[in-house]
Amino acid sequence: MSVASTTNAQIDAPRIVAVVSWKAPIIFGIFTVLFALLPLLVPREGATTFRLASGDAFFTVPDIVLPSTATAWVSVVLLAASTVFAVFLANSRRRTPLWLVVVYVAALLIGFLAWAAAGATLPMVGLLGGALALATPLIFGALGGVIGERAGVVNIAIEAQLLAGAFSAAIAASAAGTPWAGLVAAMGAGMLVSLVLGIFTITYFVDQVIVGVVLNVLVIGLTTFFFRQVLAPNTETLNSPETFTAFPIPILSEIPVIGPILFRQSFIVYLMYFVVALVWFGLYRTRWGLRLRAVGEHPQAADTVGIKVLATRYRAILLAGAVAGLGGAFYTLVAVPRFNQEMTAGAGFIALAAVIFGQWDPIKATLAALLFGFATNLQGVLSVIGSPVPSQFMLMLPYVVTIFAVAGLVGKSRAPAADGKPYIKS
Amino acid sequence: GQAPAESGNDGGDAASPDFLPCIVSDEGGFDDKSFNQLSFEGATKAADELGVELKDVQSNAETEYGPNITNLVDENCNAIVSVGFALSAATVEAATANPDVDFILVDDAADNDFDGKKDAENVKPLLYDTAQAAFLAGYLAAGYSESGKVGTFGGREFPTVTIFMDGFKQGVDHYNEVKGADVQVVGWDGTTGSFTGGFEANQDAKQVAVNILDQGVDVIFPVGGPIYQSAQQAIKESGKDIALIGADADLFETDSSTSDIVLTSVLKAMDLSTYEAVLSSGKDEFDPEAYVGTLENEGVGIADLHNFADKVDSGLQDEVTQLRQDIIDGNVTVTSYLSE
Amino acid sequence: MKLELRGITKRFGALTANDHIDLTVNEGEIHCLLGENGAGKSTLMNVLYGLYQADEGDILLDDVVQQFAGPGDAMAAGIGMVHQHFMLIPVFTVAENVMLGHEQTRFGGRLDLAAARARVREISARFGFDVDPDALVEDLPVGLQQRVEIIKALSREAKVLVFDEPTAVLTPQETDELMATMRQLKSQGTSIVFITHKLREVREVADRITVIRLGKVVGEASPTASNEELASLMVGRAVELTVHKDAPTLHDNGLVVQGLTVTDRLGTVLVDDASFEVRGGEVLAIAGVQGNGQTELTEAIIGLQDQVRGSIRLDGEELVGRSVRQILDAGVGFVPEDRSVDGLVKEFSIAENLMLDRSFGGDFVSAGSVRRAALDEFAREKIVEFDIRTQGPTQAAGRLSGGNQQKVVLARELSRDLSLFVAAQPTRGVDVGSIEFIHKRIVDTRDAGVPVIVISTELDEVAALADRILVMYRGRVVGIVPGDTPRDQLGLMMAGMNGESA
Amino acid sequence: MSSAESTGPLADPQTPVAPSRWRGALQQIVTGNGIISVLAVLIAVVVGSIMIAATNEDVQAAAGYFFARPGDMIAAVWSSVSGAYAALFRGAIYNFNADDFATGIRPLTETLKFATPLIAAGLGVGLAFRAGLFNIGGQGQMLMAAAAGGYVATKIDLPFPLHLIAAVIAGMLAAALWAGIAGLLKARTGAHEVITTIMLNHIAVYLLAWMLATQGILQAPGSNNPKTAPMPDSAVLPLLLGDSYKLHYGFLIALAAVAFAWWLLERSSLGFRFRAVGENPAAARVAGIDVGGVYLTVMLIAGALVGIAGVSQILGTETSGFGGGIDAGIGFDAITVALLGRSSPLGILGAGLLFGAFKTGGFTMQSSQGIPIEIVLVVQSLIVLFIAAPPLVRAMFGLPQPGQTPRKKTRKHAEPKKQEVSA
Ligand SMILES: Nc1ncnc2c1ncn2[C@@H]1O[C@H](COP(=O)(O)OP(=O)(O)OP(=O)(O)O)[C@@H](O)[C@H]1O
Ligand SMILES: Nc1ncnc2c1ncn2[C@@H]1O[C@H](COP(=O)(O)OP(=O)(O)OP(=O)(O)O)[C@@H](O)[C@H]1O
Ligand SMILES: [Mg+2]
Ligand SMILES: [Mg+2]
Repeated sequence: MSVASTTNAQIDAPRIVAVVSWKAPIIFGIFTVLFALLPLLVPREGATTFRLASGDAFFTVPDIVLPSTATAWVSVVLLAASTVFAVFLANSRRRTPLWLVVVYVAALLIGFLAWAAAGATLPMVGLLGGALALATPLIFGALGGVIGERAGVVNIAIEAQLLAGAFSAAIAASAAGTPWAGLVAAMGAGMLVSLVLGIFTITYFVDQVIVGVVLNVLVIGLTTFFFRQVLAPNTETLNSPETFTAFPIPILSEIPVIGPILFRQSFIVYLMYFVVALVWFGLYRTRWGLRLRAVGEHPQAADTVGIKVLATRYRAILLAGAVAGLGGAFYTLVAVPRFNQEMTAGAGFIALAAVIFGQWDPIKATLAALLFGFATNLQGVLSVIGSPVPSQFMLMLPYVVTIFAVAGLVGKSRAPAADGKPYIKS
Repeated sequence: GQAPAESGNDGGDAASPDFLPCIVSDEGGFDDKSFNQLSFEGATKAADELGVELKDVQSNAETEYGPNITNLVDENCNAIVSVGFALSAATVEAATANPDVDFILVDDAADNDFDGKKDAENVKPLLYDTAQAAFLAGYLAAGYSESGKVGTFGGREFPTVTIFMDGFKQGVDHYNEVKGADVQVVGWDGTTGSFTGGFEANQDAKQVAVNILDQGVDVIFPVGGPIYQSAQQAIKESGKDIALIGADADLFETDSSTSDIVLTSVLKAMDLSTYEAVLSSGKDEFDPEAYVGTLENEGVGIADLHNFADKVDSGLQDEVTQLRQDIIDGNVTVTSYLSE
Repeated sequence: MKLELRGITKRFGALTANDHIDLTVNEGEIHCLLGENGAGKSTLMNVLYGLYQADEGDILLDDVVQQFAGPGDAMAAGIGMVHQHFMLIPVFTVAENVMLGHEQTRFGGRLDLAAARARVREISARFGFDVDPDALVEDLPVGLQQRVEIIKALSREAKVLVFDEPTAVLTPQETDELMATMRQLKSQGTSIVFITHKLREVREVADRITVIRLGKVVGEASPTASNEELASLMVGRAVELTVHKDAPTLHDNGLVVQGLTVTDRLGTVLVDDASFEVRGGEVLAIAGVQGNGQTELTEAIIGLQDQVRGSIRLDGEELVGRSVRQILDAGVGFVPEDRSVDGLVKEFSIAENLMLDRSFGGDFVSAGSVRRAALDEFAREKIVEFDIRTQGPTQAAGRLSGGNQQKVVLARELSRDLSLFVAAQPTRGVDVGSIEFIHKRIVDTRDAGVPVIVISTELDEVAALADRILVMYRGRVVGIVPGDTPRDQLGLMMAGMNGESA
Repeated sequence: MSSAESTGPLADPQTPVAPSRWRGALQQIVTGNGIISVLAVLIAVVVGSIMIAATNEDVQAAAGYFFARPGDMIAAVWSSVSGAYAALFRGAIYNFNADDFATGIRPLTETLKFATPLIAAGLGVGLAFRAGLFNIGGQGQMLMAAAAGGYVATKIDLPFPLHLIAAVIAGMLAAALWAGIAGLLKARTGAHEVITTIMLNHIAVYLLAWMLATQGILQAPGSNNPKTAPMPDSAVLPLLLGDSYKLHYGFLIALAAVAFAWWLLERSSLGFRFRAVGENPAAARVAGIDVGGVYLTVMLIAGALVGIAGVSQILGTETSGFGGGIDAGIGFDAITVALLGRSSPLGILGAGLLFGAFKTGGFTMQSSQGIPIEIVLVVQSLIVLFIAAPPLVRAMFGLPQPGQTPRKKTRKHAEPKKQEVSA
């Protein structure tokens, strides 16, 4: 390059000016007002106990007791202050820093919990540990979705893979008498669903959304059929799987607060940690991942450097199916030792939402699933310790939280460029 | 295998020309570990005894009840069992149009205009005042509990579900009153409580159970078909000595895997009443009068303690027996939407 | 390495894109392929590169017949290709793009990015490129993306390199540098196939020239042949290469832009305090290397940018803050730079594309319904007027060749009452014959008293159309110079040198 | 969603404003796609037959002594399978066991009744598809329509046609607003409609459950069950063919909706903008179309169409009151209907009728032959899958792929992305 243009390119870094964004202050304001209404309209008496210890921990952690109403009002003040600060920043054309968002969310959460759990004890370990367990099948499903979509294959059939996984895990574990067999069978079932998806979409270019939607119906039909015809009459032999029970990891599980949450779970949860890390590592750090992402972004470019696009896609969705199948296994090898018809109850669609919410990234999708799990368990815990809100509204909580999170926090996200498009080569 | 004799047998109709009992499920299907299954068992037993085939259809959605019942009428069913309050309107409609067919409606009064009378002559409503039985279970649980906390949760907030939870709570309250104790009920306060949002036994349901166990209860009473399996798994994982109370059927009998933890079960004898209703229809003795299962007529009840017989103080056992009699005699009143 | 193609034939359904083509490229030779759009040049190269399978014919390297099942085989045999449409993954870094397909890994299957970075730096140093291995490709200007493509090919030690229209998006300086690189490669014994439409370049660098028309080799030419000779060999008729235009008659109406600053959502300044005016009856050409704010400038005029400060007044009326639709209604005609993304709905018919920005009322809509008869008639008229080669108004626009797609967009924008006409890269991807036509229409528009802004990276085009030239660099207006400014000076300005000092 | 014509009939983008649309459609059927559809149905029917035979008790019994008397087994298979499909036909089209034509044709009217909500909801999903939005929220939209329509019907007193109209409009409006939330969020914040519509489904389920359990809102007065009172006669959709058939005016509304959607998409300027945004939002924006506004408008109209499904359920099909499951999975079936109908109103009409027939026939299969109802689901989904993949069907039956030379080169006109020339 000429001297002129190169040096200029070095010197003239793009100039940055501040852009006013009123999004954060507005959202802060809305939530502050909404939250302030709670203690105002429904004042609650008593103190809230945040119990950090788990029943039989080695180290005892003292409970934290906060006066409900006072804490709620302190939160309101904090929220209002954050809002004012955000307005000030926006006014002086500065962006809302991440720490302010964190402070805001923390204040909101603590204030809400103190208000909602007035006069009761909040088992924090149970709350968070349960959230993790609830999120586990969603995380597996979402990881399956991420792998597939990163390779350019939209997978609406996560629900089918979860259900098929749960179904075959139950049978295999019952028949073989060991949950390990169930795990393998679940992966196989997930892969089978993927294979059908692949044959139709990769080899025969059928619209990926159609095939996904139809596979869900097909698998619901098939599993319900076999459940009623075969499993229900033979519950003892075919539908009583051995389960993976919680298995505390020595030492790690003794870490105060964190230990009981993260390390007193069942094997599949540990497997989940491993798979999340592995998928992240695989996607971003290995040759396999580089090629897979290339195929999902620009299959023709991948083709021109000698990457077999279709084979890469097949391998990706088969792996995705195996991962999603593991999530299915959670239903019958951890949650309950029984397959029931349609027992996944739409979790595959929540996982799909987590894929998009998580911007097609394994870690972010995991966080999205965890958020959902947390909101679900929060409503569970609050309804158990007695909440004044009708149960139906409590049950809405995770879905409402997700909508707010998607609309408020992330907004537009970019899918892999070739996601959903068949690769047709001359 | 051995080939049977050649004589023609082409399906059910040849076997029994005169009586055809039929049953239609609600959305749960006949494998729901709950009222569909029990009613199905009762109807099957009656059909076997009558030596006829039972025709069964399952519904997958609310809009399928009407067509399913109509189709059964078209198949010339003589008695049709509809399971669940949700089928009430469709059943009444079909009954009005087909006065010759006997209809048996489980869990509903067939009174859709709420005038206190059922809306069609040929419908026999089967109702169960399970609050009475759950009352006993609540009393028993309160007495059994060492932690002073007992728990309950439901599938969805339906009256047929909350009636169990309500009775259970009244039983505990009664215990507190009599004994001056302070046993708490977690998961139901008489108006709102913990629900899983569906009848699927999965992690969501299990987590609700776990959250209740986290509050330190040592007896838990899940109400809603297979969700007891979730509670069972939660108990197993807690590693603690927690007792389970079953709903509908005697869990000890229907699911042997629970035998170590099931304290008792609140019985709702749908199998029995359905059996009797179908049988009477088959014998041309159909009595469309509404049936209300109570402790007195043993349409509801509390199961044997089985493995827990020696874990529960015998004095408490006697008190429960006495309480049962007191309820029957009207000395103790249990309120529920059926008793109003 | 010597490359020989013998009797290559490639058919797409009924269309024979390559018809028994023979071509020989000797070791250390730069061989130019010439031909109008759709002549079959890229197809031939794709066959060579293993992307397409030839229906007939052989590929020989050093006189050995090759069997390429895919690009992998071709690469292994020593063939590298810089594609006409970059085969780069936009969201990958330079190093990742370069290593893709022949990655080195370390323990545990980890990608050896360090090695890839080193390789990129090494090749960059060898050819004097300045490419940051860790930059995301989508953030790079096209000129640099081009270099990434070259590094990609070189990193595989290609002995035969195919350059398919690499200069279409480069500045004159960058083009010169590329030619220097090609000569350097040639001196190291690399055989090069070079495809371009710019005859100047051909004569400058080619050792031999082969001309293809309608899928057949129509002849060889020597680098000493004149532009006119080469053009008529390509098109098969005489082509007029210069546009006739009279001196401008300036009117009072026009566009006045003052202190225009455009930023993206993160606050990066894309257009930096630009001020200029265009009067009715003149063509202002905006020159600059792609990615220096021209696109954002035009988008700001049409209302597509939302972080805009400053003022844009058309015939005295402020446009900033108005919606795209209001601006279109004010009589602004706009030909977007990327017609396949922004200009056309490919699945729509030609007729539908012609009413794309007129669906709110006017001639084609009454009572909420589309007046299909009127639209159809209009489309037929325009097809004739703009010489759109198509089977009819219902043909999907995506099935047209590039030049014809461009004519559809022009037909749409030029058939309204205009108070301003903005055309970005109006002849990109268009063959010599159509360029002639499009340039003429633009000049006609100017002569009708409409202010015209033409954005072009192509200096020949700028020279042909401009009454005045505005040069942009890094979002700033470097200078506004007369239309006959020498291209050397323009080139320097495009690289950021101030007009006076250059 | 997909490119190029090689993806089969389902993904084949519409070629709008084609004067020879009808002739084209006809031609398509004759030149092979018709055959493919028949073969697709055949494959699905074979799979269904296997499942039917396998669950049939007589077949199971005969299989036990297959080697002793194979004829029994074959006879049993034949009788179970033919009985099943005969029942399907009897239940869905014409009951040949009936005494007279008037009774015999009743199944067909039932099919139309069941097709009604499928068509309406399919239109809602299909319309959104055409604007590039994936509306998975049919369930929630139907439930909200039922809630609002049910409220107006049971809580407000009005004379006959007025009451009905008010209830229908209330339902459509509620569904439109519910879908509009997703549209607004998409337009304003870019929140992906797949996420928001899924979440809104769940929220609607619980919201309706609460209303149904609350006296004074939807719960029948004096009742404890989560169910409404019966709809008053003044708000009920009249029967279309007299008292002996249950087909109601909802079907006509659905037909009107088809006509409206057809006009909207194929003829109106608004629909033109919808399609432009659906095919290429970038070009639409440059052409002055407010893309966000289109997203909102499309979702509002799509919601209203789905709302028709909701009100036709409560005011026509289930007039004796409804509970929380009134959507009956139609919101999801509608996706398949829309896709099978290629998101074109007439296609959706056809697909809705087909699915209605399956649903209706399925009841008879179950009640008269004891066939598990899930088999219908399986057969249905297999049909959709195979119809969508003509090359696969051709391969399975060894038919030649259309107009092409041997393998590998068969899949042509990829129009490889960005193939278009640039000089
Ligand atoms: N995959 C394909 N399917 C069908 N036709 C094709 C395909 N690729 C190219 N063509 C057609 O083959 C012909 C030759 O195209 P090609 O891309 O080789 O032209 P070119 O000479 O490279 O033109 P340009 O100068 O515009 O790059 C054109 O008519 C084009 O439309
Ligand atoms: N992918 C494709 N599939 C089908 N037909 C195509 C495809 N690409 C191009 N065509 C058709 O092939 C024909 C030739 O296209 P080509 O690109 O060669 O045109 P052209 O003569 O170069 O036009 P122009 O001079 O405007 O660039 C056109 O009629 C076009 O419609
Ligand atoms: Mg009555
Ligand atoms: Mg080319």
